[in-house]
Amino acid sequence: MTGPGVAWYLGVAAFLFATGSLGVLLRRNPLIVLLSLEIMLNGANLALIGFSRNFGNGDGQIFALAVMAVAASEVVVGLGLIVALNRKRVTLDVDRLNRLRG
Amino acid sequence: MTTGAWICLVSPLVSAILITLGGTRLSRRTAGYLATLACFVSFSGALASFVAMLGRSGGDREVVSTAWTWLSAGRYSSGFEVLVDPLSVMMMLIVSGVGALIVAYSIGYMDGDPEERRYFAYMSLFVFSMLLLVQGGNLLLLLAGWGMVGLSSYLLIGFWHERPNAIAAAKKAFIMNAIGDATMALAFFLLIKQSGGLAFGVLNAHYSSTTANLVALGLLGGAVAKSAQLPLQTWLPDAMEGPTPVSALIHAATMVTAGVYLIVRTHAIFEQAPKIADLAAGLGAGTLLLAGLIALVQVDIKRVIAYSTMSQIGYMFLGAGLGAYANGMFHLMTHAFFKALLFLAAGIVIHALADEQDIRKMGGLRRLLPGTYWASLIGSLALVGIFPFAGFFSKDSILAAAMAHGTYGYILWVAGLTGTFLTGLYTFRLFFIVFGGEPSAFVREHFHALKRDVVGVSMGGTVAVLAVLSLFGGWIQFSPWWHPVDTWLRTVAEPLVTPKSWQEWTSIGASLLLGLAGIYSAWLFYGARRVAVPRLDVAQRILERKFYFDELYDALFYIPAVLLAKGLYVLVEQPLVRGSVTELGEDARDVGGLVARLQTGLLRTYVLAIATSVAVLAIIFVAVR
Amino acid sequence: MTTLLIVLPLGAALLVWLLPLNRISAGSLALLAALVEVGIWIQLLVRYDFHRGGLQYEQQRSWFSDLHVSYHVGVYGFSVWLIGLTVVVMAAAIAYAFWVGREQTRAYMGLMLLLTGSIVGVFAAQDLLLFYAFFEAMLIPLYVLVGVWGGPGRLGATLKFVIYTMAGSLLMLAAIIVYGLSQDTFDLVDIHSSSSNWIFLGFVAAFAIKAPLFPLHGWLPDAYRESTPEVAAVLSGVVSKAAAYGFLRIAVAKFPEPAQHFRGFILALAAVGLVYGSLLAFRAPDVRGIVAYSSLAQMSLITMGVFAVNDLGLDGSVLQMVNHGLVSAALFLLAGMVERRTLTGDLTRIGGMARGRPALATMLMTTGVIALAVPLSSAFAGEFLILAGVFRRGWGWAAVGAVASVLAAMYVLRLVSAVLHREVGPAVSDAALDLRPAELGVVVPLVACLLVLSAWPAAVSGHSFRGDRPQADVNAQFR
Amino acid sequence: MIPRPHIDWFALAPVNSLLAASALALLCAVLVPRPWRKPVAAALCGVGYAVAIGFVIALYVRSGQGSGVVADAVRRDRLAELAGIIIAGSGLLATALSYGERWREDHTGEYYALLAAAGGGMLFFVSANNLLTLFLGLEWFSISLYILCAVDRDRLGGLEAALKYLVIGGFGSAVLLFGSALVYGATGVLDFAGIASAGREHDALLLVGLAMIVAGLGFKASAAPFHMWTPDVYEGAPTPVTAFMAAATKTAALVVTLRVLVTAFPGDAHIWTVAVAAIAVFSLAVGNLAALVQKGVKRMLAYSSISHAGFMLIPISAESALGGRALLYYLVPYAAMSIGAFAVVAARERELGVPVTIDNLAGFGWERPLLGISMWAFMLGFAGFPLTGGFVGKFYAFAAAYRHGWTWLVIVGVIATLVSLYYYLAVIRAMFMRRTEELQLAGGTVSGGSPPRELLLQSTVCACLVVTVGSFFAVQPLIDLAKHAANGLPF
Repeated sequence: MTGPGVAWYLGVAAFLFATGSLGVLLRRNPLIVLLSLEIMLNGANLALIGFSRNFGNGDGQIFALAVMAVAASEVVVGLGLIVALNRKRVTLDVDRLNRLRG
Repeated sequence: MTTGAWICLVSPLVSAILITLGGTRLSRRTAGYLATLACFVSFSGALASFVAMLGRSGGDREVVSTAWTWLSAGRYSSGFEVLVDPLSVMMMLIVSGVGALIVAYSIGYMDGDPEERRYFAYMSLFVFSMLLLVQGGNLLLLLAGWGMVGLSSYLLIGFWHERPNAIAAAKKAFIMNAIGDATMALAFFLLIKQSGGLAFGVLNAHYSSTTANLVALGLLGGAVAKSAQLPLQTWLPDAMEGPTPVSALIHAATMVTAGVYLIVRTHAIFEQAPKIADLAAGLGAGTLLLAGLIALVQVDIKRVIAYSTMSQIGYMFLGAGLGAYANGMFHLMTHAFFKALLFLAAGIVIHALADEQDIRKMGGLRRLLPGTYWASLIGSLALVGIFPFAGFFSKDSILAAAMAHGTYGYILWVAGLTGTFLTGLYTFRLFFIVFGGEPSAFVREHFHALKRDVVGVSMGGTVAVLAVLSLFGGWIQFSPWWHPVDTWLRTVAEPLVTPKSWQEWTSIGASLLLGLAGIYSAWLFYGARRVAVPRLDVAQRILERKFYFDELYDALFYIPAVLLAKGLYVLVEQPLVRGSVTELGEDARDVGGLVARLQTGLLRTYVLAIATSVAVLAIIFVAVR
Repeated sequence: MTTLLIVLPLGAALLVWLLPLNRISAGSLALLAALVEVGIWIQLLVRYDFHRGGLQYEQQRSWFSDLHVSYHVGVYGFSVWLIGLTVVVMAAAIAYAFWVGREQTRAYMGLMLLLTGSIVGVFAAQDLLLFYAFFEAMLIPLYVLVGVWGGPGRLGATLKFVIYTMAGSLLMLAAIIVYGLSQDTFDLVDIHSSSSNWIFLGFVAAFAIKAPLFPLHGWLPDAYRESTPEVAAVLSGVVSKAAAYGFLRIAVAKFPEPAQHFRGFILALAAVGLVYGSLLAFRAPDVRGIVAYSSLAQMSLITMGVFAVNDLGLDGSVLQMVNHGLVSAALFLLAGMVERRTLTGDLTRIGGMARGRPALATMLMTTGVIALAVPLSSAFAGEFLILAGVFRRGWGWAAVGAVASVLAAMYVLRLVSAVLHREVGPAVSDAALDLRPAELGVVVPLVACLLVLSAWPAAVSGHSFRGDRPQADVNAQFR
Repeated sequence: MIPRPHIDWFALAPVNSLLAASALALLCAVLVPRPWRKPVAAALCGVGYAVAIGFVIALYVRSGQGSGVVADAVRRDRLAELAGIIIAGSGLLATALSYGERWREDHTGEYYALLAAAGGGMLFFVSANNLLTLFLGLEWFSISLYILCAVDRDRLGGLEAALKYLVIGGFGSAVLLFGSALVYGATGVLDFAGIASAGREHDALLLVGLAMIVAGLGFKASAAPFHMWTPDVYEGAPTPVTAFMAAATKTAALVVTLRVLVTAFPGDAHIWTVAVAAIAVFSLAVGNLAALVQKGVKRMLAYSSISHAGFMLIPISAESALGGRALLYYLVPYAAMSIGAFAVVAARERELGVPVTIDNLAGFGWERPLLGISMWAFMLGFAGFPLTGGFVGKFYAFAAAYRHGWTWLVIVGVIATLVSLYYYLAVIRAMFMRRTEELQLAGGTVSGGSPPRELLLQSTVCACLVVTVGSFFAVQPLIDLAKHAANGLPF
């Protein structure tokens, strides 16, 4: 049986990536920003897996697996930072994080 | 012969160096003796080479002795060398002889001045420079001496350096001479370009008329500057701010006459540029009239003599310009005698009257200073050119030469004769005012006579010697009948004009008459006071302001220079040159501020920037593939 | 021997910095090093074969081979004289600094020695990149010397100085890269002459700023006024000569066609600078201002001589480099000595210092007289040759020079009499002493050198280039 | 028994030694009693780096021609090893520098563990041979750095910096990742050589991917316009970490950029050379101009590191063996100068207890001659003065650009250097030409009496000074090293 062509997968992937980046751009809550980062990465993953199937070699899928692991750890660190910031009674708003500038 | 010349040249320099290094270890008097001794040594050196030269025949009387290569570049080179030939020997004798006398006189005149040592060091330096000028074996050394005499004249005019006038006068003299040096240097550059060298020999080469004219013009520029002829004459009267012996030596006897020497020395080029030669003669004539007129109204005893110097040098230029080189040189020599005499006599007067120089306060010194009275009488008669005094013989021969130079010559002749009359007038105006009549109140108050001590002897003695010289110095040559000076200088410079004897006699007669006329009218106005001095205010003012030359030059050169300097500073230096870079820096910083303002510290801005630039990059990549 | 000349001061500098010396010993060590340097130079002078001429006491070691850059040093006839000027002036400057007693003596002396080494390096370098390295290295100590020990306005002065100079030298760096890579060697001896105007202009820019030429002299007045007298002496006496040397050694020698093509332009700049500098010197209100602007004029004159590119001009310019180096160094040191006594350089507040101070008067008068190039002085000899040389390129240039010489007389006499003559100025107290023996010990050698040169200028002018044909020598790129 | 690829453990030794050091340091964070914790952990970290340096040098010597390791996932060649030397060296210096840093003692074990881990990640990163290992290595050291920035939990600035770094870094690596995905999609392979030989030069997919990869790497190299995180992070992070980032991260990123572009995308050189040159020019402009107006020294140095990214991208854009040499040579003095400069800043910081600004450097040079003179040398080196390696580095970079026929790039670089003088000299001016009296501290307290003398810090500075100045005189050996390293690449 045949599914949609690789172009579709790429399209969806790109859509996910774009969504994620828009999220990073527009949302001000760091948690959501982290989430959007994840979405971006997963878009990339989708693309990888799609291509991998398309070419019929496993590299892409291995790549995807690795990316998931990485993404997880990244999120963990992010959350840790957010918690630490929260301890300092900082409202969770990336636009408030502008002590460093100029 | 050359050894003598070298001794003559070096000994004053040695004394200058010794006095400078000796400093306070030398007593003031010793410095004076040292300088005098050095001058006499150099005079004997000059004599030695003179005697040696007498022993030689005309052809090999010209010797150049080179010590070392002074300046060299590429194929050009000039040695440090002395030229010994009749002309230079004659000048050596005059310079070192008169120099020695005047330095000796200075021992007395400068006695008690706190900075005597400096004075004698400068004097020795001057004698050295002057000798370098006349002995220098090539044009470059001549220029070197030329500049050095300018320097020492600057130093000596400004000797009393706490007097602003003295310093101003010194600067003026130096800068006027610097102009002359510059024109000479330009002439030399042209010579180098044309002939590759600066040995005197290159002057004899044949040049295109333009080259010859330009070179001659440049040299003439130097000559008029040094000899205070039109149009660069204004510095000489001011130079009288210096001590009187200085005026006698530098600004009467030797330095100011260097212009004449230059023309005679470089006559070859002037003969190739007759127009310039005539110009020289014309300038001489003009100066002698101008100076004679101004001298009529001056009230400063030294300035009167200074103007008479200018006019006498005018005569010499007249002669040299017309090609009567020997006559010019002869007048230079006699003038050195009687003008030095007059100055030194004036010096005694000034000294006796506690440094007063205004003749209006003087009078009746005849009985108080009999010796000086006679001395200045001799000097004045010699100056006017009355038989049998020195000036008579030399001046008249120049006038005769003028007659032999065609129509232009006649114009100059008339000018010269008028000059004679003026000379008689102003000279004896001075003489009668100072010595005639009864002692004025001022004189009775301030007068103190010379004592028979070193001071008195050094001053009185030298004046006596010079008086004798001015009395008999002229007899060497009486052009109608015997003329050894001509023959002596013939090997160096062949005269261009040979006046016929009737011209000789006419000019002799005419000048004698006019001279006596001048003296007589002076006696009427100032001696016997029979006739009141005619007053024409305009003329009076013009003459007192010296025909407004100073004002003219200020307006023409000095003020524009100052304004230009100020203008450049305000309009160019400050805003454009100094300011520009700082402004550039400011602009850079402003841009930097803008760039840094993009750094909002807002996370989302950063992400936006990155996202957009990634997009742009991708699009471009795909576009240009 | 050449390397020794470069390395000795650097080593001494390190020593002065590292050893825990007190003021006296640090100063005397530095002075000793400077004097030894002079001694070595005398050795060089004696051993250098002027008859053979050309490049001697060569040393070459590869620095990095892939771009053919090497440590290559050696001396030509004229380099010998310029190195001599450097070591003598630096010795005088160090001695004066020692006598005055600058605070942080160790740092000061070390920097002075570092400066000595790098300047000598500039005159000895025979590799473009090495030349540039030394040329820049000069700037490092100068920057600190002016900026730390200078007067109140020192910060602005240093900044301006560095920015100006670096702007030029970076252009030169670009030029060097293009030139060297296009010829595939950076060796000044081997590299062939180029006809590229752009490269030429790159070099000229650097040297024209360093010299300086009008209108690139914006840094000059401040730098010369704000720095300590001895540093000002070094700046105008020696550092500026590095630029003139560059004109001679690189701009003219390696770029014959461009040099010819731009001759008119550069001569014009120099002529303007000559008159401009003289005029501004004439109006400058203080001692140092006069000397500063006069050195602008003099450097323009030297540049004229170099770009006349003929026997007279080149020999004259080398002679004049040495003269002006000594003269301006002596003048700045004397200015410093005057300022030490009067606490001001303002001409209206000083005067009459000659009375009772014969040594000061004699020194200042002698130096000044030589500075205005009175005939028979070495400065006159140099100026005469330069103008005679440039006269061959067109009488107009020489005429400008002649005018400038009159102006020179005007401003120098103004300086001399404003300090020495007329009535005593308000800032001059009777307590102000005559020159101390130590000060004389600093100035007299310089003046003595000048007098010796005045007696025999041919010593320099006749022994700078091989044989008697500098022009041929230059056009043969100093082979 | 399943076949497994042959594994060259020797090639992995440096990375492993650092991992081991990191693990042990982590252990000692729990096992070692508190008073001993700091020295032990620091020692472990230092030893790890030292061993790593040893291995890397040995590897450099032993790997004449490059070879793939672990099924070509990782490359063992002199390029990687030379970069490894620089990185490990910086790591060692950073460790020494960190020792004196004053923060709450409770997390030192983790700190040194992460420092070692970051170093290992970079070593792995520079030897990466396909997109997967590239991404892994990148994330590996990035994540460690995120935490290192925030290690001092008391300082809000550190946290803010860390979060910004994390978010933007995450964004950047996501871009890189998506780019890699696209390239994979275009070519069907992940390893660089394969991408090059796939022969899809003008495929749009590939080009978009390339653009995104360039962006991601440029981001790590903090080249404009991907630089905007740099100033904030450099300012906010603890100074030793900043030093480490400035030196090591930039080295790693630039070397990898060179490797990826040259090995994987030779076919599109005509495009990416121009792109890299453009990025270089942009970085030079932004970095230098913004640095002009900075008050804080760390921030100024951050901008200067941006401009230096520009300088070092110039030789990459030349795409030649000479360019490679230039880059690898330049990295040596550059790393030394940045670590040294930040070390001096750290010293002043610990002395005053407030962030260091240009103004409160006043008189520093005279109080602490050694540090002062070193800082002087570093600033001059950044400005490209002779007697420092910075001069030769710039010279090589410009030479490479000229050889590539881009004289205009040389001119741009020259102008940038001129502008940079303003702010570099400002530091020297403050240190030497202002007196301490002029120094008004904003609430800070000068620790009275003699400032703390730290042997480690001063030896760090000395080491940097030696490298900075030494690299000027010893150009030939360094260039030979760089030459052999660069020859590993297919130019």
